[in-house]
Amino acid sequence: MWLWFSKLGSPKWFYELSGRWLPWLIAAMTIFITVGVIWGLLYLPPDYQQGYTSRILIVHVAVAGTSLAFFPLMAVAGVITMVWRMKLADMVAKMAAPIGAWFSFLTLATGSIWGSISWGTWWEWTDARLVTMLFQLFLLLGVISLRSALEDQDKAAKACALLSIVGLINVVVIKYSVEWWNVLHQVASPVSLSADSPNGPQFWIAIAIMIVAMYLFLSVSLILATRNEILQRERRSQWVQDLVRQS
Amino acid sequence: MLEAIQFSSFSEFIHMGGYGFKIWSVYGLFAIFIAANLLLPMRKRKQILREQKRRLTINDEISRNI
Amino acid sequence: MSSAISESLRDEPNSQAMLSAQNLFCERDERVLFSELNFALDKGQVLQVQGSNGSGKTTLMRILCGLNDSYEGSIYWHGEKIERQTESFFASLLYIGHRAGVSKVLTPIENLRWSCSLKQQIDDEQILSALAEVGLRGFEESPCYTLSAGQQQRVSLARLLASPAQLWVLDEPFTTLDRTGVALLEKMLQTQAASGGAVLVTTHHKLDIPALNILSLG
Amino acid sequence: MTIEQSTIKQTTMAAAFIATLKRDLLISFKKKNDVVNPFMFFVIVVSLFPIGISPDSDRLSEIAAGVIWISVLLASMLSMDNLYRSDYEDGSLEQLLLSPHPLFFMVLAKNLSHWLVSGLPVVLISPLLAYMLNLPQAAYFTLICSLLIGTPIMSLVGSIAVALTVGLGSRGLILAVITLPMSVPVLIFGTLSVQASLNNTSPAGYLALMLAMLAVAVSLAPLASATALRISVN
Repeated sequence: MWLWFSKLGSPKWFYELSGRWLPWLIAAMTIFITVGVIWGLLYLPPDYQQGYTSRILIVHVAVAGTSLAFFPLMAVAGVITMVWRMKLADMVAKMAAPIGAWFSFLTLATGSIWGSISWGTWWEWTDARLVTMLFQLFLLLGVISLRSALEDQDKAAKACALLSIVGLINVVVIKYSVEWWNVLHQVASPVSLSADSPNGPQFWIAIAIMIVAMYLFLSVSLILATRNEILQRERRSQWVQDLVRQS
Repeated sequence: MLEAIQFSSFSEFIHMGGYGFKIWSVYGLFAIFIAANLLLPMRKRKQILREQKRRLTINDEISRNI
Repeated sequence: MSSAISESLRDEPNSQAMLSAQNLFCERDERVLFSELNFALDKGQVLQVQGSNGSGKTTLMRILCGLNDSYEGSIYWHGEKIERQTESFFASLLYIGHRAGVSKVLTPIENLRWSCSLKQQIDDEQILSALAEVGLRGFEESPCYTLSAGQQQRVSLARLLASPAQLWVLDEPFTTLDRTGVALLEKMLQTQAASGGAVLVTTHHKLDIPALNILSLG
Repeated sequence: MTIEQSTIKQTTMAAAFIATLKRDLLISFKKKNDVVNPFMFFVIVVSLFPIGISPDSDRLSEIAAGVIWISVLLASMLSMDNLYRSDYEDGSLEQLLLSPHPLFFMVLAKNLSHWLVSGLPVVLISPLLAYMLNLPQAAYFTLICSLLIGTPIMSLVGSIAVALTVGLGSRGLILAVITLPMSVPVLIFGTLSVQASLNNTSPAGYLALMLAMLAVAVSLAPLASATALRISVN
């Protein structure tokens, strides 16, 4: 009963529901991104310590914060795939991995541009967050390459589900060990990306807006990609064929 | 609203206290990132629909001929 | 789609039957291999699964012995679902697949010592007599890479003799065997059925066994 | 003769564990290449570092611990590939999966045997290589301890990735891409502990942390490997 429900019911249900939500999500995302970017570029006062670099920080912190959501997301989807064999969960997990890699990459890129101004170097091993992000990117690439290596879809779904769960545990362990590693390598620690430096409320509001914007963007891009995947995997079902005929 | 803008001239806005290039490239990357993750799936969707439609019409024709 | 041996199974699992399947459905790469497949296998029976290439014989065998779980429907072992009693099910099951399960670097006796002791206690006497019975006397101590494919298959057949099990699941066991090997295996199947065991076997070979049932796929 | 459950003497879990361990050790003993090659690889990689970086003994002593740890990592990954592959190819893996005993312990037996033939020899030779890299005497004991704890963790964690990729025809570098990022924590604490004893502080804390990691790995990794094997054989 459950199997039948999850197998046949869910993708269609998700497709229709997401179709109804998508315009609203896109509208909200556009508003938040526009407000965030305009605020950041025009209204954010220069920080007395960091000058204009806080404009980079609002993008960087928002993207970084959102990219931390990917492994938990994929691990939860993985548990659902393995326990309830829900195909939809696997589709979401499959599409999330490349988006997550994009997010991690952008975090690294913006982080190192920020670092080039604040630290005077493009890469700093003593920043635990960037190092963790680098390894998160590697782990995500591992999941993606495992997915593309396995031809059998069912097998790929389960294998990637398991690897995502293991990966989540790993990211957490890596995060703490890298932090520890940094504390102990008493290199003159540069200004960290955290809230150590005094920033005005303007800065925090900008960051909050950008974080909401990024989560909205994450959902929109993930939904768009998942809908494509549904169309492909369910192409033999009647409802997709009807939909294709109407288009 | 306008008073709150942190820049007095357009060139100062571009310049951003000497870090203009780096700050703008961050926003540029950000824009590319967002555009790519929205436009690529949309294009792919069109491609999928077109391909499946073609396959369906071929199938329909085959079944009509039979 | 597929012939059902016992139609009465549809509603209730047959608690008498050793192994029974209800409403099995399996789809692979978006192709339905079988659906609404029902059958029962009882003590003393040999069930031959037939079907053309690609009809899902191997998949069915792997599903039935718990190696593959991408199916829907229920499989019962003595009237109870196999997922609930994997341990006792695995303990009374012997499976021989396309790949013999024989390590090439080990000798037949070393191979059997391991694979039998996964299930039951066994001593070398039993292994040696089983190897002799399948015609491998004199090869006990030679590494398996020196043996032919048919001889390696015989090593895995020796497992059937060395450690008795209620259910044998054999996937194409005849392919590499020569004529005497085929006769030997047929005799083994009969003995297994006569002694109250059951056999599931896929083969294109025409079996000459009294207690034979046939299940056709595809 | 009738076949009834009661007439069959089932093996105990311990007996099946020992049988699997013995079998794997026997196979390693017969296929010496699989054991010797990773070991040789380790020794060669370590000896390439002084040539690539500098023969200066002060600089070498600084990087010695890291070099040994990374080489151990690479060697263990290389030897890993054989862990389930031949069993998968000859069908023995199916037999293992159909054992009535928990797959957890069967996997643990295979991991233990793998560590005994590939991890332990590397640990034992490491003092010699540490001497060649001019590692200060004070750190020898810590290095060996950290390797003794760290190599089984790598075997256990790597086993998951091997199990996931065992059915792939062309694995290529995918195993490395999956495994290497996972070994970061072990690498960090392994080198930190050696560093600590070089600085005349106690490495006990790091070693204890690594022991904790080993305990977690022993209790969780075989579970993941077992699940991965069932997926791969499916």
